[in-house]
Formats: sequence, structure tokens, C-alpha cells
Amino acid sequence: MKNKLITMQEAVAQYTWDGMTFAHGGALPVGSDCIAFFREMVRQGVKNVNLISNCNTQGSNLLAAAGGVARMEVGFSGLEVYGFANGLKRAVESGKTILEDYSNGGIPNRLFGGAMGWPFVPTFVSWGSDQAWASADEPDTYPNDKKIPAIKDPFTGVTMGAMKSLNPEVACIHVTMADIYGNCIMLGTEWSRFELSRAAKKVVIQADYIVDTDCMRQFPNLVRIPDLVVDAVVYWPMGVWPACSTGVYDSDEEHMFYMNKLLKTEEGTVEYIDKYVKSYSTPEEFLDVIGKEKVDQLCKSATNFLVDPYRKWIKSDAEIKELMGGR
Amino acid sequence: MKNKLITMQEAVAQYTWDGMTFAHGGALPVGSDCIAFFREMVRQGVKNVNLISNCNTQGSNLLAAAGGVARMEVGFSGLEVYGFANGLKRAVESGKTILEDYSNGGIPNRLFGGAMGWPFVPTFVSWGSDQAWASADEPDTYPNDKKIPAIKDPFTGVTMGAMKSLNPEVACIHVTMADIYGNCIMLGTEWSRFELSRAAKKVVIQADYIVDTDCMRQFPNLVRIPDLVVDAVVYWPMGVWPACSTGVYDSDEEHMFYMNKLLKTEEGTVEYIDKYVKSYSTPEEFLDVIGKEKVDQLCKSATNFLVDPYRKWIKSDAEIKELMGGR
Amino acid sequence: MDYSKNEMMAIATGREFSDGELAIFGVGLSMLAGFFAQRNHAPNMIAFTEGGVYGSTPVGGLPWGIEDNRISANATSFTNAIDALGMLVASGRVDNAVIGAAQIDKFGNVNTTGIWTEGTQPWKVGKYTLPKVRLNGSGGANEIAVGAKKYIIMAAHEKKRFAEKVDYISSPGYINGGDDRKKYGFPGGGPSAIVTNLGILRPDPVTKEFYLDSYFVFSSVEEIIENTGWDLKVSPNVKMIPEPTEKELENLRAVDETGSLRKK
Amino acid sequence: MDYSKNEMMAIATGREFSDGELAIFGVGLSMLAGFFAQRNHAPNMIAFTEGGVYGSTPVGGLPWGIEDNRISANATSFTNAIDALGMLVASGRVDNAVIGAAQIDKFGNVNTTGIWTEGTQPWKVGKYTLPKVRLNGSGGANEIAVGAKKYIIMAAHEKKRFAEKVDYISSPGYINGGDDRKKYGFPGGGPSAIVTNLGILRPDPVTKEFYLDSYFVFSSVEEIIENTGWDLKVSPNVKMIPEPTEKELENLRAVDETGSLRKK
Repeated sequence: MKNKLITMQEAVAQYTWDGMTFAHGGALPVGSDCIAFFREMVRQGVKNVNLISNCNTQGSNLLAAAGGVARMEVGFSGLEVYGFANGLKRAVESGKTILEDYSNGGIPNRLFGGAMGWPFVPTFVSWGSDQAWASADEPDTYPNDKKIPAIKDPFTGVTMGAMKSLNPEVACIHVTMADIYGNCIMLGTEWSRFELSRAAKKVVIQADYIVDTDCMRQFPNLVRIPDLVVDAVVYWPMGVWPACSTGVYDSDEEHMFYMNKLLKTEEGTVEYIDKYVKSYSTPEEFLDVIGKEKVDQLCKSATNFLVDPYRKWIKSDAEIKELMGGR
Repeated sequence: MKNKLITMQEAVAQYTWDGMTFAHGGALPVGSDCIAFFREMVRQGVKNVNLISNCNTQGSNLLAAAGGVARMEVGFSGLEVYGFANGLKRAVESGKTILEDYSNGGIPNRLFGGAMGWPFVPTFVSWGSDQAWASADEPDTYPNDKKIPAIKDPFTGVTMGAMKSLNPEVACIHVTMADIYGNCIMLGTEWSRFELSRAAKKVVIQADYIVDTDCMRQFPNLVRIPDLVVDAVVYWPMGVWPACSTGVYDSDEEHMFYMNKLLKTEEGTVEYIDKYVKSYSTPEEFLDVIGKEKVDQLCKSATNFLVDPYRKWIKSDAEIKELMGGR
Repeated sequence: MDYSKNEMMAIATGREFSDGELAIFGVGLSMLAGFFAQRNHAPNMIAFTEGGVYGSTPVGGLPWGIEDNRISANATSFTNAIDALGMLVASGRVDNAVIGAAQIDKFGNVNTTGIWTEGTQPWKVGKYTLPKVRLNGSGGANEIAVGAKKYIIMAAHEKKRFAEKVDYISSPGYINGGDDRKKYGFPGGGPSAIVTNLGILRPDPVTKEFYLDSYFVFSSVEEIIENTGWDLKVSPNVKMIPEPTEKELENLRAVDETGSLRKK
Repeated sequence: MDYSKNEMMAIATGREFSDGELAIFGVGLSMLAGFFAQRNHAPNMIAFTEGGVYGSTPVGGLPWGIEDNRISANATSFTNAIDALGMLVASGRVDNAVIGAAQIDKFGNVNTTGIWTEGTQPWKVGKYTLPKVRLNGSGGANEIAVGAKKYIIMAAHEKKRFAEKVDYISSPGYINGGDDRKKYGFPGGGPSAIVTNLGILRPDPVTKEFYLDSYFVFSSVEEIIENTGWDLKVSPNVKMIPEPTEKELENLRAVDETGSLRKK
């Protein structure tokens, strides 16, 4: 098995392109999405992306604010208690982003179908609602019978819906720990990351920690994403900031509000990108941008004890540099 | 949450009955099935059982040999390298047990569908084969178009099969560790135990170890079966014997062959039941029946290190007795 | 007694939960109402979040989201969305739940997706135009609407929110009323109550149109009718909802540590 | 050189694997052939078992089953059947695999379910009677047959096993030949070879009927025809399969620690 560690710049350069279908996260708005990967997508100016989002997060909010999202299939487009996602909301209301609505359970089911090689999944979810009848992709037909067409259960005769399975071209998935081959451990709910890692054609991992493979051999039942479905691994501390990574850091409430406020306008978005996207290139510089004091504060989480069993296998920055072979 | 610890005798008395639909294991033939629970079913003389078996194991082999299995839906009816399952084979060839064939992936998919509340799951598996065309339940129709009826994918027009979902009345699932509320940790592949624990209407857990709930709070990502889907917990060491429980004991090769040899005939089955089913009533007596030397030998497994992180939370027999409240 | 309208609403919602139920809560008001019920009168209620977080209670304040560390610090199990929303909720297994609504109609259909300029709603013009205001989408509320044995809708009682027909059905209630849910095969039973800051509406057993069941001491039948956008029927037995007891208030405030419900 | 027929068969099977392939093996002969290939010429082959056991190699001898502790002692990941058989195999993701057969027919259909008294097979009498001999069922072989990009069938070459038509199709090959797989929408490509203790058969690119491609130094075209229950076509380029090289034998025997293949 080969060493798959690459830099964030390399990962975005190799695994993203204009017009791609990109799935992210498999996480909730305040949960473990690959926000750092999104920042780099914005920096490299990826455009016209078809997003497969379980939920919106600050990552998709940022990319949409920057005008990079052509289309998005999503279960929840807000930021939970942080309110509406202003960047995305602006893009949708102006018609820049076409938003196709599903539900929080619907997207994981569609990814499950894609992972299984099924062309569709049967569903009662979204059925009998405007999530089935209204389609932003086919706006001129209402009620629409093609987005979630009817299918008859051959055993009971009940008519239910069929949802199209999803096989995104690329997914970036945040995990707590990965080894250099791509074996991954997630702490906290895995939300839809398991099925996403199998449904996507290419998978890039963004990890809080790089750990030795011995950690995986001690806890193989925790390795829900095995190396064989992973194409690249990026080490990026605080990669979910300003949201939280269970066990590692809490969400930055102040920055969540601040970021969302700036994304409300085009000028604010430019300002945000200058300050928090273009202002660094290495993980070390990224931590400086957040600020040492803030990082230390956020990394004191009531969930820290969850990482304790694995600490002895965590690689130091110096060890990781060596594993990166001078990249 | 209530203390769900009960004895094996109570579990079988409360959760099994003649004519029931019973699912077991979600395990492979040499893997973690609830063999001890099957022994008690045989002792209590449960009859006419409709088995939902992912694979046959020594448990279903024994119950079938004893004449307790009316019908079985199964993906694999053998014992892997240990050969044919003689008790089951005899019951099938004599017409005592109706065996309805699926595949090893088909049964988990059907349990998944049952857990999801879908009436069916789409399938290419079993499709275009005699697993679809031949039905032991409806022997007079061949080719059969009702066992796995055709369904058309509304997106591509491809015709595929629909498999009926499964919601067994009761499942017994073996796990490595459980707390008294039914939170469970499995070591080794979980095979189809996750979806089985959600598809079954009642779930009884058979555990190698009882651990403190603090263990679950330290490793919540390992708790793939949470308390809320569990009805009862039975503590039963060596409960998978003569097959293996990853991390705890290896399979007893000698007894695997010996047991299977006896189950080949009715007389042998009676002998086996006398010696290895009716000869004990407590876990302690059960270990005596296996023999201390043999137990010690089997419990020296190359997989033992997998249990190390959890040892400090394992309850002693004395503590468990107290938790059982004098049962 | 001194309490806020929001506290009354949370307590009235909490009273809809019975001991022993399997329940799912969202963040915010819904979680407060649920944990209040558990503390007050339903100690054996089993609650989880759609994040697949089991056995936990909030630590350090109300969570900002259902995957927030504040709800993950003392969990006994973490699984995933397919498990929590699919196997436990959409499947028909959950007994009770709470969802919110930006707009709601007389058959209990909920809109959390978008507000359209009057006359441009998809169901009126037969096509999908851009909403004037994009809301957040259904999240896991659609699963609850489809699968929960019953559930409660919480909403601020205003005329523009209580519409004859919602602009967009994000989470289906009784759709066009009567038996309409049957047509869709939903495992769940539909909404059992709409609890607002003014009172409680319940569905007619046959037509499934929501009528006024009860009001608070600080509201009235007239006020509720005025603030409802459809021709609201009133139960012949319409009654006043008992004020919070001291014990209820004490338990609610123990859950609402930061006093978020007292503010208004 | 001194080697057994079973060793030749395992090596011939192993040669069908290329470096870098994602492969799934069963227990026994299949696993030996696979691990031999990995050691001998396909170091970057990624292998797993249908048990959802990843990254492991056998410890303490060949496993008795795919969930045996002997294959679980040094895994990097344990998942489940839906993942291994559904998401990786049936979905069409796996490159190559090996399955066994108790009975096989000219279109590569495999029977591992039962042997019927001649004339009572379901497809002959239009009903399902009891098999004379109950076999083990398909296990995960059906998933491989449906989903693997290609796969190899290993079988003992005997006339009664190599039938015009199998009693029961447990794992579909090319069904009735030609394009027949297309009718069923299978993601996988079908069997690429039947490797026996006498030689190798391959499917005709158009008719999908298996013809004799090659034989071993210790067998012959005639012997193979005699031991085949259908009118076996022989390739105009039929050739002898090269004997094992010293390196191949060394690598096979390193994998077959207990010498199980040498015994016969």
C-alpha cells in the first residue's frame, strides 16, 4: 500500500476541476466537514461546481459566496443555531446557485445506493412533498414526476418513491485520524461519511492527526474508512475550523457568526477571502491566522478525553514532514 | 435506562416460542453467532422455528438436527472449511426443513431494508439465477417470478430484482462486550449484526463480557448497537464455542468436527444433546463441560490484544452476580 | 406566577410527551421542551438526536447543532444518519418528536424551504420559480413527518405563518387532509398537535384539519383566530391550558440553564 | 520439477491476477492462489475477504473461515458484509476474484446449492423438488458472479461436474450465453477463466461458450475432452501451460505453510 500523504495545494490541484461533481463532509453544519479543503478550492478559484452536500456547512457557504457553486443537492441549507447560511442564501436568491432540495436522511440514502451499485433507492422520505414535486433542475414542470418517480412495491402493491443514487466524482472527507495509507478513524457521529467514502469515485481525506498504522491494528473496528477506498491524505490541523471536530476542538462561536456576516455581501466575501483564505499557505501559517491563543482555547474541549486512547500513535509535525518527503 | 441482565433460561423462555421467526448471528459459520442461545433453545424444546440466517452456524446446525427448524432463509448453509453442516443437511434432504436460498450479501441487504422500513430492496444479487427462479416455499412454480420479482429502475429503464425486506420477530446477537443496558461493542467484523439489531422487533444480546458503561463513554464510536434497540442482555462466557469470538477465544477445531459428526445422525444428535446441552445450567457449569484446560487453551488467541483497551471495565463474575440481583 | 410565553410554549410541548417514549429532538426550543419533559414527568423517555448521538445530555450549554461537541461529550454511542434518521425515524420506530415551522397550513404541512412572492408559489403557477426568501430546507424534519408515530409542530403564531396552504411542503402533515397520507404509504401517523405561543391546535380525527383545542391564560380564542390565516374552527370544548406548576417551571429552568426562554 | 496437480492449479489461477488489482478471496484454495499471486508477481494487489476484514494476512495457518481469528489477528479494518459484499463486490468495484464450483456448465454458470437426481432438476420439471444432495449454497460467490469485473472459477475436472447445464444456477456466469448477462443489468463482466486440475477453459468472446484454451504438462486435450460433460470446443491455438518456475513454487509453498496442496 502506498504512502498517500500530499499537501492541501496538491490535493485541490489534482482532485478538483471546473464543472466537477464534488461531495463533501457527510457532516452537519456545525460538524466535521472539510472546511480547509473548501478554503483551498476558493483560493485556486474552482468554479461551476455541482455540490453534493448532506448539509450546508461553512465550506459550502464560502464556496457559494465566492460564486463557485453552480448547483447543489442538499438536505439542509442552514447553519443550525447560527442561522441562515448567508453566502449560500445570497447565491440561491440571486439565481447564481441552483438548489435542489432533499432531506437529511435522503442524501445519505442516495449515497448508500450509489455505494451499493443500485441505480435507485426506494423511499418514503421526500415522498408526498414538494421535495418530490418541485425540481429546480426542471423548473417548468410542477408537479414533477421525474425527480422522485413513483415505483410500486411488488410485494404489497404500495406506491412509493424512487430516489436516484449518487456517485460523486470526488469527495473530500474530514476525519479525526488517518494513517499515511488512508485508513481512517472518525470520532463523533460519522453522519454519512461511511457511505460517501464508498459512493465517490475518488476520495481525499483531510485529517486532524496522522497516526501510525499500529493504531489501526489495535482498533480495527474503528477504521470505518479503510485504505483501499482512499486516494489521498492531507494533514491539516484545525481543518474544520470554525466548526468543531469531536475530541479535538470546539466550534469558534465568534468566528462562525463573523464569517457568516461577511459572506452576506460580495464585498464582505472579498474581505473574508483576503483575511482567511489567501493569507496562508502551510498548516503552520493557517494556525497563525487563527491565532495561537484562540487555537489553544478551542482545543480545550470537554470531548478531549475521547482522543486519549490514541495519543501514543499520533505523529509529530516533524515526523509528518519526513513522511511527506520534503513536499 | 433499565438493567436488562437476565439469565439464559429466562431469555429463551421469554423471547422464543414455537413457530416464531427467529434471526441469529449475523455472523459467518466460524464467526460470532449466539451458539449458547441455540443450545438453550434446544434444551427448552423450541419447535417449528422459521430461521433467518445470514449463514448457517453450529447453532442452526444443532437446532435443525434436533428437528426444531421448519424453514430457513439463508445465504450459506455449510461450515466453511469444516465442510457440510450435517444436521442441517440431513433436515433439508429429508424434507423436514424447507430451505430458501439467498446469498451472503442478499440477507444483510434484506435486513437493511427491514431496518429502514422499506418493503423491498433493489437487487442485482440473486437476480438471473436459481436463487430467484426456484423457491422452496412455492415449489410448484418454476421459473418463479414472485420470490424476487422484477422491478424497473425508473431512471435507466434497467430491469432488476426486488428482494423482500426482513423484520424478524426476535434476534439473538452475540457481542464481545455489553453493559447492563444493552450498549454493545463487537470486535471483529460485525458482518450483518448492525442492521439485524435494527430490523428485528426484539433483540436479545449474548455477551462474552459485561463491562461498565464508562467503557461505552470512552469508546462511543465502537458502540454500534446502542441500548435503545436492545431488550435483554445475557452474560455467557464461551457463548460462541466451538466457533471463535475475535479477541476472546479461537475456534475449537476438534469439537467443530466432533459436533458435526454426531449431528449427522439422529442417535448422534441425541448423544450430543445429552453431553453438551442438558449437562449444565449455569455459565460456570458450562465451562466445566468444555473443560478448564480446553477453555484456557482456546482463550490464548493471537487476537487477545484486541481486548486490552477495555479490560479495566470488565466486570468480574461476582460483580455480575450482584447486578443480576440474585437471579 | 412569573413566566414567559416561550416558557409556557415549551412546557405545553413537553406535556405532549409520555414516559417511556422513544423521542427525537432538534436543537434549540425543541431540545429544551424534550429535556424538560424527561426531567419533569418522563424519566424513562429515551431521546436521541438525528446526528446518531445516543445516551448524551448537553454539556456546557445548549448545543449549536446536533453534532456539536456540547452534545458529544458524554454519549454512549455514535453511529450515523442512516441509522438515526433512516432506521429509527423514517422507518416508523420513533414514538414522538418535535419539529419547527416557518410556515404551516391547516392540514399541518410544514414549510421550512422558502417563501415565495404571493402568486408565484410552485403549486399556484405550475412551475418552480426562485423563492423570495430562501430558508433552510427540511433537514431531518421530513423523516420525522414521514416516520414518527406522532409529532408536535412548534411555531410562532402569526397570520402570515399560518396559511391556508403553504408555499412549499417541506415536511408533509396530512397533505390535502382526510386519508391523504395513506396514498403515500407513510409509516408514521402525522402531526398530533401544533403548539404555538398562543395555544394548541389539534387535527380533526376525520378531516385532519387543525382546529383550536386550547389557549393560554394570556391569550384568547379571538386572538388566535385573528392570528391564523385560515378560517380556524374552534372546538366546542375549547379550554384554557393550565398554567405551569412550580415544579414544571423549576424543571424547565434547570434545563434552560442560560435562560434563553425567559428573555422574551 | 516436483509439484502436485493442485499446486499447478493454484499457480495457474494465481497467474490470472495482475499487480494493482482489487481482489477478493474465499477460504482454502482460493486464498492460497491469491496470496501466492500477491507474493509472486502482484505485490500491490489489494485483497480482502467477504467478511469485511481488511489489510490482514493469515496468522497460525490457513483460516477455517473468513471470520476466523486466523485472519482477524492483524487486520487494519473490520467492517461488515454490506460493505465488503455489497459496496465493494456486488457494486462492480472489485477487479478480480476466485470462486469454487461443485458443478459448472458450458456458459460458466456455477452450482454450489444442490445435486438433483437426473431428470428432477427444477429447470427440467418446472418445479422445485428436494435435491438428492444438499450443498452449501452460494455464500458470497453470487455477489462475485454479479459484480466482479472478472473472476476465475476453480473446479475439479470431472465429467459429472462439467455439465451441459447445471442443476441449479447458484452464481450466474453467462446464463444462456451470448449477451444474456446484459438482460439482467449485472455490473460485473462474468467469468474470465475456468481453471481446473487439468487445464484452462476460456469463454468465446461472442457466444460465451467455454472452450479449451490450454492444458498442463501432465494432462492432454483428449483427457480434458473426456472429462467434460459437454461437447468441448478446442482452441486452434490450444497450448501447454508453462510449468511452475522455481520461484513460483517457492512462493506458493511459502504461502501454503502446511503443505495442504502438496498432499494430492
